[in-house]
Amino acid sequence: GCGGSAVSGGGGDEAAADGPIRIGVVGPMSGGSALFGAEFPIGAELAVQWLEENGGTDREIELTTVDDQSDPEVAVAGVRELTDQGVHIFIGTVNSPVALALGPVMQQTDSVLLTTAAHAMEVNHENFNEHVFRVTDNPYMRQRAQAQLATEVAPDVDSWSLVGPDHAYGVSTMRSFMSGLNDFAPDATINDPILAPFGASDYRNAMSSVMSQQPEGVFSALYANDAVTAYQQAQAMGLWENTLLMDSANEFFVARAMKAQTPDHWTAFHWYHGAYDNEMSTFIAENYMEEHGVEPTGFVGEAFSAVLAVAAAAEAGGSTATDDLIENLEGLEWETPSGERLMRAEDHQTVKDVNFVRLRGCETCPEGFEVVETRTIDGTDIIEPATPGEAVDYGPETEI
Amino acid sequence: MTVLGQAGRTRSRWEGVAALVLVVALLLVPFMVTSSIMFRVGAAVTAALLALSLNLLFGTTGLISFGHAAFFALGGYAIGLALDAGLSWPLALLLACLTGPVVGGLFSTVALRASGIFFAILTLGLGEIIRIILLQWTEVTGGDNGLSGISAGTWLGLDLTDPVVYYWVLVVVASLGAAALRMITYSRFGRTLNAIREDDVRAAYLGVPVKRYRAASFTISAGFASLAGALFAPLVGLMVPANAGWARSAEPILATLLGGVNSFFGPVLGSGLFATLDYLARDLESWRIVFTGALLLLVILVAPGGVMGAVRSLLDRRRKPATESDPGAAVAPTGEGVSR
Amino acid sequence: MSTEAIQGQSATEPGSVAFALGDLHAYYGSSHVVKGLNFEVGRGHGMAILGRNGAGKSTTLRSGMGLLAKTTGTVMLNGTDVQRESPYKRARRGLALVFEDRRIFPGLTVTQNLEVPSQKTASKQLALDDVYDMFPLLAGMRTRDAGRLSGGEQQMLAIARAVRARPSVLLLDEPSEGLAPRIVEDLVDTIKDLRRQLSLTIVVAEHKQWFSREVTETVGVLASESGTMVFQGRWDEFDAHPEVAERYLSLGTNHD
Amino acid sequence: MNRPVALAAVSIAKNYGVTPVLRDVNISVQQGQIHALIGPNGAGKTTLFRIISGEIDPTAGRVQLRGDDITGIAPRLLTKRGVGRNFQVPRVFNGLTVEENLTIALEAADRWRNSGSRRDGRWVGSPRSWVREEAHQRLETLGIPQLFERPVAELAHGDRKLVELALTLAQEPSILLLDEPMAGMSPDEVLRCADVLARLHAETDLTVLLVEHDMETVFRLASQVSVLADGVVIASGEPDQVRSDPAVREAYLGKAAS
Amino acid sequence: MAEFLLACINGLTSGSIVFLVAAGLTLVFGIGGVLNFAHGGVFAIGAYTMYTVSSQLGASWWAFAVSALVAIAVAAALGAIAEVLFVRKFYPLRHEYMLLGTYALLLILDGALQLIWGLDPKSSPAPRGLRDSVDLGPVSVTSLSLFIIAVALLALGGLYYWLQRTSFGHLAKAAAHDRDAAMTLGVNVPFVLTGVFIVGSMLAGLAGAVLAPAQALQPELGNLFIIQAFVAVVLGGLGSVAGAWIAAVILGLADSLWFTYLPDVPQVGVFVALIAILVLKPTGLMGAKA
Ligand SMILES: Nc1ncnc2c1ncn2[C@@H]1O[C@H](COP(=O)(O)OP(=O)(O)OP(=O)(O)O)[C@@H](O)[C@H]1O
Ligand SMILES: Nc1ncnc2c1ncn2[C@@H]1O[C@H](COP(=O)(O)OP(=O)(O)OP(=O)(O)O)[C@@H](O)[C@H]1O
Ligand SMILES: [Mg+2]
Ligand SMILES: [Mg+2]
Repeated sequence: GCGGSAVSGGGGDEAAADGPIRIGVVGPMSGGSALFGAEFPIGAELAVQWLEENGGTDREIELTTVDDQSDPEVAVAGVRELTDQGVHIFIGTVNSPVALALGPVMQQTDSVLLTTAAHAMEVNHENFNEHVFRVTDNPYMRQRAQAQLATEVAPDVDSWSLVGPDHAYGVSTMRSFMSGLNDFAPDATINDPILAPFGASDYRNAMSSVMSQQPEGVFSALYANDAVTAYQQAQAMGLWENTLLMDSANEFFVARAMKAQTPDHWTAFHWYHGAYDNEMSTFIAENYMEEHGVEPTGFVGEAFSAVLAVAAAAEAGGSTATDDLIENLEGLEWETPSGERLMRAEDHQTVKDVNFVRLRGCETCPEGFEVVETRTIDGTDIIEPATPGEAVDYGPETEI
Repeated sequence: MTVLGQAGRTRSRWEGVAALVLVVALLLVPFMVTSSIMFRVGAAVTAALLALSLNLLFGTTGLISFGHAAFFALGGYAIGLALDAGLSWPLALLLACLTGPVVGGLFSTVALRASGIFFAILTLGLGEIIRIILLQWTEVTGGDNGLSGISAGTWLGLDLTDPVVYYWVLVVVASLGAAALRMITYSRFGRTLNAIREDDVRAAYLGVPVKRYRAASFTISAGFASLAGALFAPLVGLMVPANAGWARSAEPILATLLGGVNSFFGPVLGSGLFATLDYLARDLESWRIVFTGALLLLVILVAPGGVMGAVRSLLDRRRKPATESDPGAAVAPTGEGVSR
Repeated sequence: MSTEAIQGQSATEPGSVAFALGDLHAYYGSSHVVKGLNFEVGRGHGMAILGRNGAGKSTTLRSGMGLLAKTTGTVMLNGTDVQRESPYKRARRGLALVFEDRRIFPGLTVTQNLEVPSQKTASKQLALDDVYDMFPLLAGMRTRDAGRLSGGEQQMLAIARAVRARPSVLLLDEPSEGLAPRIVEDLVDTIKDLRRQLSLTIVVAEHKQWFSREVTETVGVLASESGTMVFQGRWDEFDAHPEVAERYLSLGTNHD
Repeated sequence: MNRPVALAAVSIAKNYGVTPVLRDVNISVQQGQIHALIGPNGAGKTTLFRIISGEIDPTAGRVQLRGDDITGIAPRLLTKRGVGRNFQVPRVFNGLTVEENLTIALEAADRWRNSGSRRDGRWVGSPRSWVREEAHQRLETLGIPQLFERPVAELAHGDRKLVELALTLAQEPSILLLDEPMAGMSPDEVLRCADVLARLHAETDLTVLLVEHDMETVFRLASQVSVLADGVVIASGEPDQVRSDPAVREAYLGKAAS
Repeated sequence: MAEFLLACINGLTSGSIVFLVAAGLTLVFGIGGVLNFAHGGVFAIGAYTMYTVSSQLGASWWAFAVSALVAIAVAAALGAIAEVLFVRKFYPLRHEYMLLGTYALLLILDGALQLIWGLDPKSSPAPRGLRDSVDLGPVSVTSLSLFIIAVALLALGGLYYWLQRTSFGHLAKAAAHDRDAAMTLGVNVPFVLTGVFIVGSMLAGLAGAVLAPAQALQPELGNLFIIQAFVAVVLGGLGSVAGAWIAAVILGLADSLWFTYLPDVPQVGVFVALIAILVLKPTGLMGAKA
């Protein structure tokens, strides 16, 4: 063939040193998960704008969006479409299977993926792949941080219930929290974790089980719609009246749905603008709020940070050829809205802060809920050791 | 009341020619398009094979399965695990193709207690059980993260990790599978299945062992579904539990209906159309489903017997004299007198 | 028409035509089955349609009822052309059809089947009890699921259901099929009674000629070859033309 | 002439719920006999017929085929033992053409017809040419060769009944169970059918159990007639004998008998 | 004991919700013969309408009632439009084409829902009286659960009465079973079938309205319930309203009890129950032979 050929070249071509840096933004742009995915292009564009305004890079950055429809097959097709067009740098992915499916594609097409939200611990462990980086926190560091937070904000809570979706992500998240409790609150009682169905319509049984354990604190790894349904159904049972709720990852999504009904809870953010007083943070928050009328979620910050990482690495190596890029991303320290981050060279996992925000319903607030308090925990001390290719070790007494 | 698509399926010569042309065109794909399109075509070929396998049940035997994706997924997971265990590609493929018949055979003993919509619901239940097991048996299947890194490796000097090589192999194997299915459909066995579809009681009173034939058709169909899955897995490199879900099971049914139930290649055409629709609508975000829905509606209203049905009636119309098909046309008196 | 169909003298006085087909053509998809049919039946009269298997008798009756997707020509019902009307409207104007394959509603009881006929018909319905009087066998099984009736019982139900709405024109497609000889005789009486009491007009397609002779005055012969009526006239006229039966009904060809 | 009993219903009773439909019915059909079963509507003829053909189970009693108990036998086994049947409402393979219908029947029969010796059915590809020829010839016998390529769904009622008969006969059964085979056929077709049956009977010693309301046919074909009324056999014997039985006239025949 | 009771009540609650969705389906599919995928879409739009109206009106009982009526009206309108413009055209087609046709409608409804309400989860306020728990002996049950169970029973009773005791029910069965035969008896079949479809859609709207306060509203809401509802309709025996209720409750209980007593086994309770029912009764719980 002469036009396009099915055999695609790698990222080491002429355009690597000058011309625009082309980045594919991959994520669910339709369907339920678009809630998260649609934040990526916004964050990425803000990053481009930021770089332009602050002279961050002398090369132009071109963004293209790929809707992965939360389906690995679609993601592979979409990403290949861009690699065919010479794009070899990708950021994004919400769903872990998509990130895991893209790993081999990155190798095959000699490209790089910076995942901004995929949670699977496998990304920097069992499935470690030279071409994939995680620019955000992973459940291990995040939930251990949350355990630490719990001992700080509620030292007298000493019996915990854990509830999460019955699959790999839920389990790894709960085990991480247990591991954290073991370290930071060794005397606390941890009840049998409750594995709730995933994507179900009914959480009454799971929440009834939680109630029957009569915990003082509840850690929940449920997310998005499932979390809203479960919290709502638990509320009618009166579960939240005197228990502390630690929500693993829902940022604003639960509160925006439940409004005044929102239970008082702590939730983890990839990045929360209110936790930082730096220019980038303010830049994102102001622009975002102007455009969308609400506060940005952490997903915006992660896409922003990912673009900055690419820019920084390209700057450092003077090239975006894949080999150079990988080399320069490894060990990269770069400035982000949540302060400086470090990309661990060994397993491509970022070391960064974890943000926690306490939210609760509020009848009189314009959005129906309010931010009560913000905490930030440094990830450096709680992150797992880099063991690329091997499973993460949660430590003793974390079996589920 | 019009009953569409009721005519028996007869083998027509152009089918064979069209199939040959299609296979050659598919083999030439890598020279003509980009790798992403090639990937999409490869995936569509596996979808078409899945739809063809389902149509042995649906179109030929008259049973709708709402759990067929389970066999597809089993084939995919099985080849993934087998390759991971170090088996060579052909062996792994063979093993994967056996999962369908083995599990399908077991399924059929349960599911064939019922028929019609009840059978369909039973297969739905069985399929969902498989999906849930794939989801929760994390140690083996990778749970919700899926079974990742599936790669066909090299075999006899053939580098199956090369997307183009793998694509060719996929097209060849899928075509052989389709040819085998076609042979089955037009065999004496297939004719007997047709009879069962039309009236199982009548067939039984002609001496046909109806249950055995249904079970055989289910088992064979499951086998080809797992073949489709086994070809699909190394293409994408990953299998997820959703591959076994009811939504996936609906796809081959919808594709078959779109293409035309009563034609052997209807499912192929339908799968191709669905793939094309997906491709065209890929950037429409929330509008995507509206677009797809509207186009499907259009097809149903314009071509109520599926696209193949429409093509056929167009051909028929061309063959018949206009006066015959047009009620408005003047009718030549054909009456004969009593006395001659 | 170039046919030289034998035309008997019309048995109806003009002006009192209850049911008439004019140049009726009926099609199944692209196959043209009835090709230019003309006949009329006077109010209170009866007409029999004869013809071999597949001659188009059922097709004629079904298209008279408006059940074929493709029909052209005119269908006159008590002076109105109803060709463009949907079957339920024709029914409400007083047309009724008994299908040859019965088409009772399984899943409904006998009484529920009898309650399906629309209340909105032109004339007042017969009381249920009157219907059961006509078909005493059915009276004993009012609450039985109609799908569980025997073949003959279903046939009776189909007829009962059609007369319930007190139609002015009743189309009967093989009404005696599956009925025991004695019941057939009863049916003859019932139909005669109905005709007398309600001045009912009937068109009947029936293979048992003696039955047709009992309940009708005129006869039409359909030929599948031409798709038209090749004979129309009174029974005595029919009998006067034995060649019609010979050629179009081939009675007796294989006989002894 | 006293020939062995081919088919016997012994003390059959059947209740639907609490309603008895058949009460202690005994019928035996001798080898080579055409045995007619007549009776008023709702007498239980079809019910008995379905019990004999294994479609439903009796509440009590047995069905015997040449002395073997076949009560509740699976349809296909019944067929293999040489019993063919039709249905009161004809059952044919609606979506297929007449030719395809017959092909299926002939190919199915190919496996045990002619005393078990397999004829050359072809497993792969289109049917062998003898199938087509035989199908055609069988339709010719029934007088409907012109319907060969028609989809059966489009056939007129009477023609469908003929096609069903052809399907049943394709099995070359030695015992034939027929439930109102002539209903809905034109007089011409009735005659032709009766001729076909009579010829088969003469040529192959066919045994027939016939349920039929067409008395002309019954009295012309049958050598034995049983009358069922209200679930019991009220008369059984030679046609003339039955015809003149006052009870039968009262329950069933009416004026037609005279 | 308390654990068992609670599991039963939770099962009954979720079964009741499934039944509410299934009620409209039994009518449209079990009786009308239309395998209506779009039902899920109508149901979801009903729930979102409930959300929109009730968040405007507040959390009083009358606001709840008014919003529910609006939801039902919107659903009825959608049903009418869908039937008259499209579904009607599917009747003459092969039965299976209903699947494709109503699936296409579902896609359009789902798409419309996403474009109108967006993708973020919503939660609809419950009226004050439905926000707390009631003590029932050893267990405390949310009043919302009791409310849902009660509405499901009311719907069951109403629908049962309508189908069994009014002639419309019989007409609907007749019209769906044999259009032509019904027409020759003077039944305005198109009207009856449109009526059935509209009532089915209204039931979907009711289900959406009742469910809204109990559940996060999300774009996939319809899909979440439609399959369970569909299964309940079939298991109940096509066309049997009581059967659908029993089936829905059995499935709910199976899920709930399995979760409570077999937490470490994959959660396949619903499907095991489904298979068990069909293996024992291959034509459904209350169904006549199909
Ligand atoms: N649904 C159909 N589609 C196509 N052709 C049909 C259909 N129904 C009937 N025909 C054809 O139309 C012709 C007339 O059929 P019709 O049923 O009217 O005959 P008939 O005179 O009533 O015969 P019978 O005495 O057997 O009932 C036949 O050739 C038949 O094959
Ligand atoms: N499943 C059933 N439930 C209840 N009653 C039934 C059932 N099946 C048949 N019956 C009744 O049993 C009686 C006998 O029915 P059967 O069909 O055997 O009669 P038949 O003698 O064949 O009559 P016909 O000559 O009218 O066909 C009828 O009254 C019928 O209503
Ligand atoms: Mg007819
Ligand atoms: Mg009978």
